Amino acid sequence: MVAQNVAFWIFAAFMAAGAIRVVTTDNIVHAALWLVLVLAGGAAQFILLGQEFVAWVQVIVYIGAVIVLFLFGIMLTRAPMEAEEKLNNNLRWPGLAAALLFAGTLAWAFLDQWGSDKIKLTKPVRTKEIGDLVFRGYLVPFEVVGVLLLAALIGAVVMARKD
Amino acid sequence: MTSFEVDPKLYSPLADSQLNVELDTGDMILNIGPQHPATHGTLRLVVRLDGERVIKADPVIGYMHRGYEKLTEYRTYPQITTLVNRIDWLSSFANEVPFIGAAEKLMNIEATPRALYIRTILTEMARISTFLLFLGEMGLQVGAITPAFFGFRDREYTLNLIESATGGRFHPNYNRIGGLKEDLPWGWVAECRNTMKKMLDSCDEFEDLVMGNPIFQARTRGIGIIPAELGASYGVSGSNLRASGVDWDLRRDGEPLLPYNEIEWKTFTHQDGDSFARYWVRLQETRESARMILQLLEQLPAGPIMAKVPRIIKVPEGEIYVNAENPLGEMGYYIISKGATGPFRVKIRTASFSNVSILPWLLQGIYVPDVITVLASLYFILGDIDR
Amino acid sequence: MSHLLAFDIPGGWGTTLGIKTLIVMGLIPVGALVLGYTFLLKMMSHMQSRVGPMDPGGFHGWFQLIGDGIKFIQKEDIIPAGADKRVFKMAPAIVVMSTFLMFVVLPAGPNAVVAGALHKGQGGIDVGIFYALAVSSLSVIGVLMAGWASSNKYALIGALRAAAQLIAYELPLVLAVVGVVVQAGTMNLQGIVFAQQQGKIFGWSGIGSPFILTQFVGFALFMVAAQAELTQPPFDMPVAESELVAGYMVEYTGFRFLFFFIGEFGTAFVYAGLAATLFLGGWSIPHVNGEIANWIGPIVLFVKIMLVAFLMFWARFSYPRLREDQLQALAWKWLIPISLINILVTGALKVAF
Amino acid sequence: MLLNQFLLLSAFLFGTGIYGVITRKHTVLVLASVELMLVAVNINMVAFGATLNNAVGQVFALFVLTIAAAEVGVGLAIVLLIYRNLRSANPDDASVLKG
Repeated sequence: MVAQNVAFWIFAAFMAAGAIRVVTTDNIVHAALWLVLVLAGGAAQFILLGQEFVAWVQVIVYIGAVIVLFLFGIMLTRAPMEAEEKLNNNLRWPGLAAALLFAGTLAWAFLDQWGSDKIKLTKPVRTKEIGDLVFRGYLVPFEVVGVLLLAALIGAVVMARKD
Repeated sequence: MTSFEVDPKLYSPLADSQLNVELDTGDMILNIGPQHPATHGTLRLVVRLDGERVIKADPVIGYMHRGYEKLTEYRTYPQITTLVNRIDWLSSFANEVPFIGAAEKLMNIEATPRALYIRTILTEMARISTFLLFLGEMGLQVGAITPAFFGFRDREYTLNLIESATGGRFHPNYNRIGGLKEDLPWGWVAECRNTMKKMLDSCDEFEDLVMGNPIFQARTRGIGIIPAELGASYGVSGSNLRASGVDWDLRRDGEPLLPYNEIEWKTFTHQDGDSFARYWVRLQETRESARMILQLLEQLPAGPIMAKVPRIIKVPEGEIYVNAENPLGEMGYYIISKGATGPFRVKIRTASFSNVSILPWLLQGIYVPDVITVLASLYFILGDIDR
Repeated sequence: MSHLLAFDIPGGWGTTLGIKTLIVMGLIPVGALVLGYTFLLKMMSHMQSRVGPMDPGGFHGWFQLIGDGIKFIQKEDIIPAGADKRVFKMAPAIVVMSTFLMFVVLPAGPNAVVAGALHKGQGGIDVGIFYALAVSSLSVIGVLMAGWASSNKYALIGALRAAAQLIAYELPLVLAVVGVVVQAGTMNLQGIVFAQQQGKIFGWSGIGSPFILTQFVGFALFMVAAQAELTQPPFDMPVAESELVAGYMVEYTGFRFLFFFIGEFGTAFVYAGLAATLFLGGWSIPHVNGEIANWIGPIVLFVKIMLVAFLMFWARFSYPRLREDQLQALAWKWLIPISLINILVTGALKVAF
Repeated sequence: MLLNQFLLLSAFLFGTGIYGVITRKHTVLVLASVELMLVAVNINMVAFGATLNNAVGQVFALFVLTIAAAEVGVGLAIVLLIYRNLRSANPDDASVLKG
């Protein structure tokens, strides 16, 4: 378990640094690229937890599509090459306070509730199990999500259309 | 559509939201050229884009201006042929003929029949070599690389023929006032006949490979439509105009410099006026030119290639305008002579200059890839625009 | 000796990892060069009556590729003054990285697969093909980075086109594979190969049951979508040299350009390998099992890869380029509906039989 | 591995996301911050799933991912619409309806 722990902390460090850069950097495109780092780190954490499928879904959906959409949107709205100074408004301290408050509360709750629970990984989750779960136990949510996606698709098309 | 011209600070957002704007995501000014593969030369197009749609296109010419009209005033007539065959460098032989014809008309000299026939053959050969390049190049511009190499390969055959007859591949300088520099080499006629049959085959090949391709049709049909009247009023000529359905060919309708009326041939027109029509018309004309050459070779008269011409050529006073159907369209020379060894003033009417003048109208509202299709299908030579 | 091929390398995970890394790092450029040499230089020259690439070095122009390599390496590495330097430098590496990652799951024999635990022919990652498609989408990020960081309008347009195109064609690519996955009952590439090797056509096991027979629609969709993912003609608008000069690669020179080149051909190699594995039975020959399969597997796979790559490059040299809107129309109006119907039919038949 | 490692990481990411949503002035960046929060949620779910040794956490994470994709699609369409009309990607500028 030592190796996994080392890997976790390396990934976590990268993710934390990336997340901070996402919310502080002055260059929009750089922010999106730092977000890639965070998301890739997230996928790596999932693999550490033996949950392969969701990790690669994260890669294909988030990195392959969502980030690309972000970059697409940024570039369509005239990506500036040089850093912009006005990317942050003057709510820095209230924002920081809110974030600290929330994260602090969460951390306290977590530490309080699951103080030293350990994750015991026996075997990686096979894709088959997920399929069974989705199409047996969670069929209704699955359908609902499908309808939601369709609605989002139609909505996006309607909004982006010419007239 | 024109929201890009308005300063966003000057009007309220609400008013703009009622405008029926497209997915207008910040327009961008793109310089296509002067160094860009699609402009085959140094044409510059300043294109204002909204996404990939062209709002406005301005051709900027003059990067290749070499001042030939002025230079001719300081040269003698025989020297000028070397200049004018550099105007449209792909069909240089065809550039010489109207100029020499104009000088001959001013001097009242008639070239010998054999010389006229050989001029016709070589003019048509220049047409074939130009159009072959077009047939391949058009494929290249819409993304297929293979036709370009086929075009170059087949063009090589005609260039070899031109070289073996005139000594120059690109700039023959073969015409003299009253005739030609020298006669055709031995065996040339048979070789030419073989090559022309090859050209007929290669036209079939292009018909299959390029014109029959569904993607090519999808890319060219309905793109860059020139209405017949508008095209004529912009001065578009040659195959571009015939592709819009105007049956006008100076080889038949103009004052013939060359014996086109002694052979059987026809012109081709297309109703659509789009890029595909221009390709179609040029392909048919290539084939027709090959057939014309085969006929001319059959009827090639014997005899001298040079008429009686004074030693020192002085063109009598007068002025004349002679035009001819060049591969790119109507090419004309307006010559004013004051009786010296060189002309007093020469005005050159080149086909490409008029052909590209329609570009700002033609490019409005189409996509960037179609700009390239339209540019390729109009088929201009930069030397022919800038002179 | 066969341990080496099976990657059951004695000596701990460090040695194993090192050797595997070396193998992947070596194989992809070699694959890219083989494809580049065979198809880009030789086949293209024959198809187009080209003289140039047939000339250098004497026999069939064998020196051309080496000469190209030398040319690329000795060129100056230019970074535009207005470029975002770090992003600009990183972009080609990301594109190549995605190719390397894809290659990892491709099995070349019952035990010869780089990634994953090995248990009696069940090697490879459980989500195999899904993993390959997921990491293949990483290259889009590299392309967008390259296009944006070059601070060139042509590059930006090229990158935007690439992004739109790659997103649109990832869908049919994944959906085309779903048919195969449904039929094989596994996403593991090794499992898919075994399903084909041990399959029977109406009780006859002479050629196994390559999925190209039952999933021909899927194969066609996969090839079209892969062609688009590779940005090859007729889907090469992102690099369209007659419009955008070279699209997102326009500012790259020398070694970094070579990276894109290797990425392009390496990805073509891997996609051909995936198509061969998914539809043509991969490394397997029916009734050839056991130790010997580890040896002839790579050769069989290579032959199949070359066959599929031939198809890819044939299309590449024959077709003109579609326009951007026509490309999107093709993806959304034709490929995706067809692939959905394909999945539906496959699923129905799977349940029925 | 401790469960808390993952939970604390997710708490940190969530906090960062909140900070980003509050301070960022570009709509796309606000969306990116929302993505940070969603990733934090996903890490939580997957970690709990791994602790309980089943795939339920993963399934929920998949649903979250799907919804995130839908959200980004619609969100970016809205951003482009706002940009098209207001020439600005700042969410504070879209205040026409505020009265």
